[in-house]
Amino acid sequence: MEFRFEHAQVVHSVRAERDGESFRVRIGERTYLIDLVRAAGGELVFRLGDQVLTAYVARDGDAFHIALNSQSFRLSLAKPSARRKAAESGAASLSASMHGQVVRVLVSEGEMVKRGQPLVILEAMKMEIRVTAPHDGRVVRLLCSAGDVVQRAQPLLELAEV
Amino acid sequence: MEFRFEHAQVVHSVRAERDGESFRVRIGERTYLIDLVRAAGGELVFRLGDQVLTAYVARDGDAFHIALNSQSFRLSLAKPSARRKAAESGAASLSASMHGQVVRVLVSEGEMVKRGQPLVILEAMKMEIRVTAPHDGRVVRLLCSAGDVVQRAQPLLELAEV
Amino acid sequence: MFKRVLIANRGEIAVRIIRACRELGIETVVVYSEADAGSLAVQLADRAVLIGSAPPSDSYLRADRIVEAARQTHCQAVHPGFGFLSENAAFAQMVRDAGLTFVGPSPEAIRAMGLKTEALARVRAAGVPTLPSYAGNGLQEDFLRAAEQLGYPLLVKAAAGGGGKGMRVVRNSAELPEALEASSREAGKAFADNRLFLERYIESARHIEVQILADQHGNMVHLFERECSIQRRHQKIIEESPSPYLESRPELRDAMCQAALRAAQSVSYTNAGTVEFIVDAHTGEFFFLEMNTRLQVEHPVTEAIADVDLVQLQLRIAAGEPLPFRQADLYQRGHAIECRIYAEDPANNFLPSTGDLLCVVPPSAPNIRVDSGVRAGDSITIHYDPMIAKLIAHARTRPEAIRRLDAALAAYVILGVTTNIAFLRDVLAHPDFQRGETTTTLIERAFAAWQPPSPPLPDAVLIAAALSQLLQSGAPALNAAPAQSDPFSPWSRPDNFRVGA
Amino acid sequence: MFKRVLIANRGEIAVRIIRACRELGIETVVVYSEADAGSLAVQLADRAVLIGSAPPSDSYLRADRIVEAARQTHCQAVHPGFGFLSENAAFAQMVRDAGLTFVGPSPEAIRAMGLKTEALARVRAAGVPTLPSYAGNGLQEDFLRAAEQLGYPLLVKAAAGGGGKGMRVVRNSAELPEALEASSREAGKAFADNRLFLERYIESARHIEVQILADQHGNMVHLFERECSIQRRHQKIIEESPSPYLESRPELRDAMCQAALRAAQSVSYTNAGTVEFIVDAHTGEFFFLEMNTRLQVEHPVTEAIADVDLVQLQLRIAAGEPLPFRQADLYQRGHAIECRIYAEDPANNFLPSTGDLLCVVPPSAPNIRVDSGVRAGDSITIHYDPMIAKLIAHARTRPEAIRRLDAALAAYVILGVTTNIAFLRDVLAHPDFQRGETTTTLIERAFAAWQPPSPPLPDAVLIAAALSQLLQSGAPALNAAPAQSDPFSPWSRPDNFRVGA
Repeated sequence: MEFRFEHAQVVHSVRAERDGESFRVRIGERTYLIDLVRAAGGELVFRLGDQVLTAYVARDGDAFHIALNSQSFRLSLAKPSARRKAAESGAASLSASMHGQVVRVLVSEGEMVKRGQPLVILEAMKMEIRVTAPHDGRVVRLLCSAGDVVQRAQPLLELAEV
Repeated sequence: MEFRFEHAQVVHSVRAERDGESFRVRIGERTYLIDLVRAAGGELVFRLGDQVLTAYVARDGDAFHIALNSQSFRLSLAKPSARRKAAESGAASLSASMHGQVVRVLVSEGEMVKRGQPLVILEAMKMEIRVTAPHDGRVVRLLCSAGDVVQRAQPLLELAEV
Repeated sequence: MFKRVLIANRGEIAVRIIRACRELGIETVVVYSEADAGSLAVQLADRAVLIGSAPPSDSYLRADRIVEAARQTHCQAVHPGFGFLSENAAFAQMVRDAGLTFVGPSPEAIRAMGLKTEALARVRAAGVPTLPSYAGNGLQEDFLRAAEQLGYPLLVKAAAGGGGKGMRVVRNSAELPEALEASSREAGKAFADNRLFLERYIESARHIEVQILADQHGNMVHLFERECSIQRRHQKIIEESPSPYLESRPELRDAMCQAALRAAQSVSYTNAGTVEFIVDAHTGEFFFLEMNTRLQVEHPVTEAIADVDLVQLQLRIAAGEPLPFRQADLYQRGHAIECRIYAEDPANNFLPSTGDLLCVVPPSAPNIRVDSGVRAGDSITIHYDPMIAKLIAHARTRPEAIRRLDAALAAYVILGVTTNIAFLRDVLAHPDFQRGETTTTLIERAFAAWQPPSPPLPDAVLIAAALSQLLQSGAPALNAAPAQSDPFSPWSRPDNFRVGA
Repeated sequence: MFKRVLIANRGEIAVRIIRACRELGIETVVVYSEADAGSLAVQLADRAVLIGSAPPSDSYLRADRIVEAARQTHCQAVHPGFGFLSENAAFAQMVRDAGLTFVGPSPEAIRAMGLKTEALARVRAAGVPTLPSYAGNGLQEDFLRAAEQLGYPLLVKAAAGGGGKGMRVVRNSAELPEALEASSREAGKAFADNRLFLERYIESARHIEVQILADQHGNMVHLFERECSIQRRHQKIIEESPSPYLESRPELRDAMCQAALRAAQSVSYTNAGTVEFIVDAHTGEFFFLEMNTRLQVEHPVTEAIADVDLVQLQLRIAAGEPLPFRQADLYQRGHAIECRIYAEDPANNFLPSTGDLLCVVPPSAPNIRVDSGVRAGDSITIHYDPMIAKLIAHARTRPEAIRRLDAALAAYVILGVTTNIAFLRDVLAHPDFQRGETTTTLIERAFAAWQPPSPPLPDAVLIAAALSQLLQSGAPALNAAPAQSDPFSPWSRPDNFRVGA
């Protein structure tokens, strides 16, 4: 399922889905594997690697009030009308969301890909992170290969809109 | 609505109903007018005259664990005598197999049904569960309606063999 | 001891009094306004009596209805808490005339200390230093003339008031007329008495007060000081004991405590009271400000360092019991700090933030005390003080108490209204506060342009939002349904109850 | 100070240590078993590492996995809490060998005090009185012969043990063989060491212990005594400080505190420890029982009366800091009482009551501390100690502390398992307890036939049951839905999550 949350005038797209007993959450190009520990009384406890996080979530209409680590945030459910604008045309590079290692490259240069299609699999903090196509397009250039250690924000490949 | 609670081998019959913004509760020959002050988190706060009472209620299957004024009590839902009698005269109640919500009631009181015929559709755990007639019979009494949230083992309707 | 006591108050202090009564085996009756029908105080009291609509003028200030409620419910005493009618001599007299005991000083003592001008004359006669001041007759010309004599800056204060209401700093003669008018209006509204007076204003001041207790048998003790210099707009927000200023000045502490006792004796004071002083941080001079003839909001810090229960002692004294200790038995041990958590926006002139408390999770830790009268589901309304809770940390030393308080503030979850928690944490972290250099101007001096932190949005927050949406939309279960259940979650059913909210 | 500490424990003490670390700015890593995946400790810690399945032998007793977890998470120190590996010298050594700091005494001190026979020899040499006893070699004949010399009644105890495990009172020679066998079995299971010894048993005994603290710079202080005479089956259930027995015997208190310091010095003790004594209530003689080389369950009563944070002090000492006070700075003020709330059935031989905690509402009041590791939705399982919480009341005087504790017990709501709350309230109300005549046999003497109160069913309970059914079946709303919501109530949705529960 895809959710769009607005915070401080910025819309964040979040894809979340079940994956066995866990949840797979994708934010931009970052993928998290989440184990739900507890969900009761507005309290949401989940595990991310060896970190167990506690968030308090309260709904007020379309607004989400969320407290995490001594800070509170106010998000709102973005209106469907605020649907993501298509990325600027031309090729854009997809980058690693965190320091990690390239496990597999699933596409080759020149290949046509569909929005959401996995392109590269990174491993970081013991999680597999799937870098997926943000839109339909063509792989213009591959900038990494399996086994590479990549830095956060390092470009992995270039994808052109078609 | 009439409820029958068993406590220490004694069955207590309690009639409770809305009366405007209040509740009228009759226990034996005693009638109480109750104002509900707060109901959240298992905590039930109600006014009875100028007394405001706080009860904590937790369900465990058919059992009610209730704390009131530093004491706790364990009650259980007694089978309604009407139903029990009905059972003797050949009617048996069909119960919800799990906690869920009644999506549709497909039959009406008095209706003749065939074995295997769907009677009620529940939704639980994102699944539709069809409660079907275990035998040919007649719907003696409907005990739920669409939208109700029902507990596991809560009777949904009474079906008499014919 | 009383069998049943009526509590003529609301919120956290009503809850506090109920708990004290419960430990003493006293039944409680609380009065409440329509807005408070679902309040924690109403829930906890043995009985609750509705006395009017939300505006205090129709409920918590209705002395007649409160006394009538006490009579009808066969109470023997009335505890006024603080605020509302707690310093209203006429109310104390009405309670007495109805044959009930007022848990507080005599109407005479309240009246004497309530009229600031009379109070100043009395304590001055008892040898307690007071600030140069002028008690006006209402004529602006006279105030202006007196102001020139006193010199600027000066304070305009309500003759009948307390708690910062009707109080204004005036820095030159041009500001005075408007200040007089505004203060007069506020005083009239808050105390039904619009008389004012002027007083010398000390720029680098510490607000230090002394808690006293006196029984009806002539015994009187002090319970040391509280420093309440951290104020915003003349409202205390952080209070502590011992005072960091007095820690290195034991003779000054002693002089102030003795002065407090003399002030209280000057009106034959009984029960709990607080003598407030202003201390010139440069000279070490101290001056009587006023005596609060009631329990203080900040009483828990004294309870923590002196191992006393002031509310229980108030009840014992009112019931005629002698003080259970003498001055020599009392001590001031460790360090306690209280901060007041408000629904307000410190970045926007401390404007109250009304709304629903969607989620409230108070901290829980050793030597952390939370006094609160609200919980999730309650509302912060325009009718009452927007205080959510008082958080009190007690430790062996001041640095430990600060760390403890900060950890508790960090753990306090309040969603739905803007609070001053981040602000309080920044005040605690301020070098002046850490060093104990706490003058009354710290907030306006160092925090005038304060802005809340605006951390970047962590992915974990988006994850939480997404999970909550996902769970709510009904994904398949991981496990079978646990046996426990919350049959009353307002989320779970279409029928949500919130009566009188 | 450490940057990150691993907590090798679970439940309330893990939570307690996490909170202490948080105040000190230390990051926490907690290890946990599969049964504790959803526990409060796991939730509160900064990181959590799964180390095995529910049985302690596969998780909390797996020293290897714990040390490995500490290494992998880059912890600098390991806090063992109490129970489990806290008094295991080999574990302390392993921690040390891994280059980490063990928050506790040296392995040598643990070993010396852990072997009861060696401990007795050491402290005897240091001039600390000990009970006539016999350290067995495992042969039943020798035990029987020694028993005749010591005289009955006597105690069979585990040489390696503590906490009442493997302990038995034997009143005549006929009972001895079976007692030896059973204790040996228990000791083997609990401590992996089935050696036993015999000790003179005092019928009218008080259990009084002294808390000590020693840094790595040769400074050592005591923090006065705790009386723990209220026990059931050799398990403490109510602890207090000061001891009512010692209140009128200041010289005895002093002698015991000095003896405790000597005992600790005899093994060059560092960090927090407790020297347990048995006192003959008739003669006033006291005897060393054992030294617990770790934090005690009942440490909060000392924290309350001495204004210290023992867990934080443990961490400071382990980090090499000197004690922040000398003996003369320490005091024992007011009175504190702790009681342990267990999921157990006092009317049925204190059998643990396993099950789900359907509803848990801890009390909240001034000077009430609740240390708990569980909340609603958690389960009490067969795997671990069924303690739900420790409730600690602090007041100026013992009678006030008792009243406060009783009021807090009365307000504690726990549904789903049988608890000892009603039992504890009856113990507090017992005339012997009220008078402070608290010997170790009070429970078996006065409460052997204790039955829980079975009050008649109030109509209000039936009303509550009916209302809850009515609300649940979906009656029309009184008011519009409030804004606040509980999206995760397990009641609200068919998809209930309880992972690893």
